[in-house]
Amino acid sequence: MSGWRHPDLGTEIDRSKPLTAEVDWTKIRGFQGDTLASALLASGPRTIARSFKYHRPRGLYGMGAEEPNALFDITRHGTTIPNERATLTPLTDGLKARAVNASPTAERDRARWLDLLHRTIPAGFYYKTFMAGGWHLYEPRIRAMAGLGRLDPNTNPPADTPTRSATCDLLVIGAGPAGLAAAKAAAEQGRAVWLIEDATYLGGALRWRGGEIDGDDWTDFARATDTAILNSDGRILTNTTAWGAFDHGLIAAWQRRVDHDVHWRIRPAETILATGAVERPLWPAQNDRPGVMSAEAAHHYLTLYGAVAGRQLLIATGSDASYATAAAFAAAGARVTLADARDVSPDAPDGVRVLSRQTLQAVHGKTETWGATLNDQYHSADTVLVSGGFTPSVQLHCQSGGKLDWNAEKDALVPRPGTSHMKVIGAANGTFGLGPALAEGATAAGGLAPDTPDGTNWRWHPARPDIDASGRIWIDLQNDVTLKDVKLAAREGFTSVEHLKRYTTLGMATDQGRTSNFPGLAAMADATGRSIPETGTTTFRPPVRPVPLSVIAGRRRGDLFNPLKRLPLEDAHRAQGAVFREYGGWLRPSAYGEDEAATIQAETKAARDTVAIYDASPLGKLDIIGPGAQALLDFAFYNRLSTLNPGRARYAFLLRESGIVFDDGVVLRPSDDRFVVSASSSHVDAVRLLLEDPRQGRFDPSQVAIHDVTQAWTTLTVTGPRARELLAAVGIDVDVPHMGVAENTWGDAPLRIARISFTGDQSYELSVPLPHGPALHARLDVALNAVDGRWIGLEAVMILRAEKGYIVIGKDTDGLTMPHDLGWGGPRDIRGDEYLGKQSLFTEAAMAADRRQLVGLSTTNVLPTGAHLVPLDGPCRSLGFVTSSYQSPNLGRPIALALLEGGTAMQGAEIGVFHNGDVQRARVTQACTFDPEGERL
Amino acid sequence: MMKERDWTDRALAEGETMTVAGLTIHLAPAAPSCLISGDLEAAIAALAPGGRSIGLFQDRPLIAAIRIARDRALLVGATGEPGWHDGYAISPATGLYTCFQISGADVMDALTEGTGADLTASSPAASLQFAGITCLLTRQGKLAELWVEAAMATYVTSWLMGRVPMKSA
Amino acid sequence: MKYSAFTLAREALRGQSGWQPAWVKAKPRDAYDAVIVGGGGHGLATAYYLAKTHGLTRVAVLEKGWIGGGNTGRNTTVIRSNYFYPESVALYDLALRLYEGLSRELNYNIMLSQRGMLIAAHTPAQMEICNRIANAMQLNGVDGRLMEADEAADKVPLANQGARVRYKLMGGIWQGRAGVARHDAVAWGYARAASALGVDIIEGCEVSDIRIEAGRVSGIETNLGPIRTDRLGLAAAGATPGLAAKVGVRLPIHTYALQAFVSEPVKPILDTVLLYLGTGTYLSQSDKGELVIGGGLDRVPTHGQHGNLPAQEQVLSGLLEMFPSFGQLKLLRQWGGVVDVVPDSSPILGPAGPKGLYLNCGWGTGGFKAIPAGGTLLAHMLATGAHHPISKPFDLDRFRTGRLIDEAAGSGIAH
Amino acid sequence: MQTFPCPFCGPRDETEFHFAVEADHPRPENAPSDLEWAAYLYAVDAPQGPAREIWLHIPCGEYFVMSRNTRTRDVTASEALR
Repeated sequence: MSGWRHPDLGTEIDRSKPLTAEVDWTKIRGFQGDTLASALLASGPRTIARSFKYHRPRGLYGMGAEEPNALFDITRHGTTIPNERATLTPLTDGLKARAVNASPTAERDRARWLDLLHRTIPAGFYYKTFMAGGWHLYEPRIRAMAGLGRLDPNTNPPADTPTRSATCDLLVIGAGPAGLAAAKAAAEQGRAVWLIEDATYLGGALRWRGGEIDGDDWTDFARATDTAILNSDGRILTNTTAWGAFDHGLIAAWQRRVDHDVHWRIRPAETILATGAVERPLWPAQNDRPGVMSAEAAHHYLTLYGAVAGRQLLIATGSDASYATAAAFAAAGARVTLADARDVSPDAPDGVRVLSRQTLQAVHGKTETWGATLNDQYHSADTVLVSGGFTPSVQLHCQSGGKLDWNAEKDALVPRPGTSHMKVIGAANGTFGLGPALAEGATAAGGLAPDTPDGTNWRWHPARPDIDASGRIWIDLQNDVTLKDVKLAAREGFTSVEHLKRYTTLGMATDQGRTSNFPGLAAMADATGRSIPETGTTTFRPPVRPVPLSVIAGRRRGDLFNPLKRLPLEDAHRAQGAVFREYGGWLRPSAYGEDEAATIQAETKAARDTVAIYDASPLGKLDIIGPGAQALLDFAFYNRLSTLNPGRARYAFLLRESGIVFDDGVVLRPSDDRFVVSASSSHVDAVRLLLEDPRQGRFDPSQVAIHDVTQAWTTLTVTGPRARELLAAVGIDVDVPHMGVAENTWGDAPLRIARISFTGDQSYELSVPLPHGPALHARLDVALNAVDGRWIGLEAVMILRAEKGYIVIGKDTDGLTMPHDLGWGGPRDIRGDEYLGKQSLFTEAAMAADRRQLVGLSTTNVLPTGAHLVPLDGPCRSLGFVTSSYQSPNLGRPIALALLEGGTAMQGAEIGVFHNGDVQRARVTQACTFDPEGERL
Repeated sequence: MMKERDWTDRALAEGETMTVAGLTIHLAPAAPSCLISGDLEAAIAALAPGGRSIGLFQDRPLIAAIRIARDRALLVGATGEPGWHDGYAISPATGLYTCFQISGADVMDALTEGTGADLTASSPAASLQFAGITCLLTRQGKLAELWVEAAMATYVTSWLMGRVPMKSA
Repeated sequence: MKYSAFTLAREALRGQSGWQPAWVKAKPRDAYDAVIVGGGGHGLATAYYLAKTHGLTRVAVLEKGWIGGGNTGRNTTVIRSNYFYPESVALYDLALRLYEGLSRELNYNIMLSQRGMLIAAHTPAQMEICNRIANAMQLNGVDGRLMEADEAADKVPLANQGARVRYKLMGGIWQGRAGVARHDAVAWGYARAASALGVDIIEGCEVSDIRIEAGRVSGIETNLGPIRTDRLGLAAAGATPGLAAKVGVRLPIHTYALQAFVSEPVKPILDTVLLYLGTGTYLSQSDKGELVIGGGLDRVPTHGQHGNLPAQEQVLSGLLEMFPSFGQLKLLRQWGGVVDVVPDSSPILGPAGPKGLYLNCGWGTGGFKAIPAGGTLLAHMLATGAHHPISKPFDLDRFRTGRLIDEAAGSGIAH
Repeated sequence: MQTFPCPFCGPRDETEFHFAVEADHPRPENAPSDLEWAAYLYAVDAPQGPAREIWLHIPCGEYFVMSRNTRTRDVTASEALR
């Protein structure tokens, strides 16, 4: 016996649109508007899942995020999503659902024998065993049995969830009676109200309990609220879950839409929380049998979907509120017995047999329910609806730092006012019943309480798990945590609620403890002779309900992830056959040919034989302008720059205050009042902000300006013995000295020429404003062929500079390198004035003899970069490492740079080079191995 | 060395227009412009008499100084001699910024995806973080202007083209 | 009572009623030979080694909340010793070696799973940096090696190999002995063993002041009354700077929030620990089937144990860039711990301020993997009053001499 | 997502800001001792509660002093450097 579809009930389904779906290969039928859960209840088998640990048969229990059993891997149009709750999955035609953690199917699960071992596998048993021989012997089998659903390796959900920011005057979370009343009252005062509702429709429990408000049906009240909000520039988001409350009042909300989801970042001036409450179960023995359901959920399935939970129902409750549920089921044609725990109970609705002073002791059944024992008397029933009170949903209040107090009268932990920036109203505040909820909602927004005749007394007869009861009693259905486990935790000293949670995993399943936290807390309190407030409550962590990772990750994927800066001349380089790679945040040509290794060698040779051009546009260009420029640069840089004459350039270091080399580069001084700092392409922003610090802190910012104009110029560097010849061919007459800079024009374009060599040959950096880049490129390209020159990529440039022993920051230096380790001790010795990092150059470590210094290495074969230098004899320890290593076509042999302990004093010595276990020999040389005297510059 | 991958995304060309999901995006041609720092009033008076400085998402006249910071702006529609002038500094910057002009029904919706800044609070500086990178944001009537440094034009083009519309309200 | 399959089976017949409390919930005495502030993994391990190795049992561990509730209960449970400098390797490999025997030593299954860890590189330049670290590890006697692309792809078959992948998997550093362990079990295991040896474990006890007499620690003030001791160990992570300031010691410690994430549990899909240099996101899959995910800090100075949305978007978008199919999974839990970050991302171990006061702090984002070593070294200092050879380089004085042990700087990888 | 106030640009998302250093620790200039220099470089108060910190508003590049509470995360004031 299981649920059935009522012939005509169901306010939210469309009987004209039948749907069929497949659950574990059995066909189930439903209608447009059904959820997978309502369709399963109406036409599916009773057992639809197996529990996580003991693999016991399980049926549908709840109606929302609190559902602990009905979890499926859902496949729709070829896309699979694991661990979906049936209660939150709209039914669609052709949907396929597979029960998680059960095979082949939930009903015929092969692992059901595990329940026989339940006595030997209590909570935390794995801490006490699986040690012999080592955990690795047991782990694979345990991992295979653990986990719920199965990820589909072929489903890659697109990164198509946009994130949107929004602000509003009042945000109301939850559109039940209290939320509607608050939103309506505020909107009618002209406030911009955003109303967020988790379900598809407004109304909360009104949708199945109904009710009359201000003389009309509640649906009119809901429509009036909708109109008032839209008229005062507000917005209503249904199918939207406010999942996180963050600092400064920001609320993160996940909106589910037909086309795609949206992730909202909302900043309300004021927030009202009206998220309702979750019905508590009762705790008879065998309370996990399929067919035991939440009374409120069964009522919801009956009214909204016409899905009737069973034929012969037993409702166990302690409040008047369940009488409406009993009446509804009787009216639908089911045989209903209501067992009320209280002495005095209201008169029975027609068709309902009411028993008083009843205690639900046990449920009987296997893969479905047969009956239950009340006051030691057996009653047959195919469905047992349980109602043990309500737990307010206070997650967002707690996430934003709110505290909770135990309220005995409301039999619940309720928010302590003033401890979070939110006002909490309605059932979330323990205010149950239509009248009180409407009143609290309206007054929270400064409105008048709507009237309603509904005077139901929602006071509950307090229900608790009985720690002395016999039989197996479940506290956390999804993680299979029983009352015995809670008592075991208490016995072993895990009496803090946080320890209880972690030791037993109570409340840590994907239903996030919605129906298990309260009974767990109550049972621990009883087991340790404390009250509930003394036992405390665990914190609530985001998300309020599981949220897809793709919703939070948003659109930041592939090309939109850590985007690369692109060269304006990228297409022109591509036309020359350039292969591109990522260098310091830019996409730049590595070589102009598919066979990179061979091309790089050819390019490096051509740059020394004839002439080569490379795109140096990413090189930082920071204009430092004004009378205060000299003082700022003298303080910021390690090398003094005030002595640099106009028209000249100087190589200089920037240190951190810790004395570590932060960046190096050439500083140009085109004119008296202007310097240009060419920061390394990967460091431009960092260097600008390093200079802005003293500019704004130490000096007068009105006397010196810093302008980052890196991306305003295209810079093409022409290098090689025939460089002058090439420039002449394009009409650039050049009489700039080495380390000189000149500004004139090329046609109508301003042109800056800096004769600076990073390659060791005569080099001219030609910079024109961006719009003139393509013309310069085209002219140079034509001239290049005439002199048998080549375009070269960054890899060739790296070899050329390594032949000269020129360093690349971050590659040939590490986070401990100081200027005097690189042979640049001059300013350290002579400068008496203040500069960044000065004092740090004289600490004990800075003066040590064993500092790692830059050296060259000569070897027979190319050393692996990252190999370590080790003593040839004595204990094997690292003396440093190879930082750059290439085959040099110009020298016809390998070259390498390295940082070596006390390297300067070891010129000519032999040293070991350790890589992946074996050691070869190398000789320590000067860093520069090509044209040491610099005659070619 | 392995072939990395093919980079087939590209920036809108100058003057090009594309439409995507309720938006029309036009890349404005580069107007003569320069960075100015220091005494901004004096600089504007000298280089663009009658011009004024504007802040975040404010209406931009043809010649205007788009405020970047307390003492720095991008002067659009005029330029001058690089270097120090009496109380202010100039750096030519024509082509430094690429201007995406965005119009259509979903303009505000697109902007709320790029930034959480309150565009109605008339912040005095037009500089902000948009789509994760530092940009300038002004407008001309209903048309939003997103000023992006040249090297990031490809990224912003991809970001706008990948926009996911809100079909129903 | 000994934990074993046998005692578990015997108790099965008696409804598991025979088990004793895992640790005794002690009330503070008025004096101890040594007091440790902080009931996390480091504090509890210190108490255990004081009793076990040095025979000192008049010892108290004071925890203001519940043991294991601070960073020990909030980390991503990764254990590794793939470090660059010899001093760091000596420290972290001591911890790893102790971890390897810990379940047997404590008779408590900490579920040490040495499934290996891959630090993945995406460019030739990053592969060179990885080679530099792998060689350093080998020279320091640790099982690190450079792994090439195809072997790396076998370790993480679901990693992104798409046409428009942002970070190509080119290989990286592989340490086979690295892995994960059950963090709560480490705290409870040490607590049980220390308690059995007579150490007092006192929860709900917050230290408000440190008393000094004649330049030496003489006791502390707590909400449960004063306690006399002349040997005091501070192992309270984010709270240590505040306590040290009471005796005039200003530590180089910033406190930031570090967030962690857990997905809903699924069947096994990831068998190793993985960190992508490009995204900065790292993850492993717990034995229960949840992905445990971490990434960069919220760089906003704080003492609140929670983080904010930007860091979450950063870490999770990084995760889906690494594994697009994980977009099917849902976030189940997200939380933050307050980590005590030192400029050279190495801990601070050693005496400071008045005599008798010893620090074990500054572990930043890497404290869990070092628990057994932190405990051994602080116990050694409290018992002998002197540094252990392994703790000496991590003394606070290194900031005066400039001899920093900067793993991020040395290795080129942010740690 | 927090909102921080730049003294010039006004309130903006926290992603537009970068924490630089704790305020009120000036650079020692006249030949400080090793300890004084190390304290300037590295020592931190890390107060649990009200704090004065130097922050940077990245888009406009201005350094400023922000007064905030490191526990409650409330921001109480932001003032320009000069």
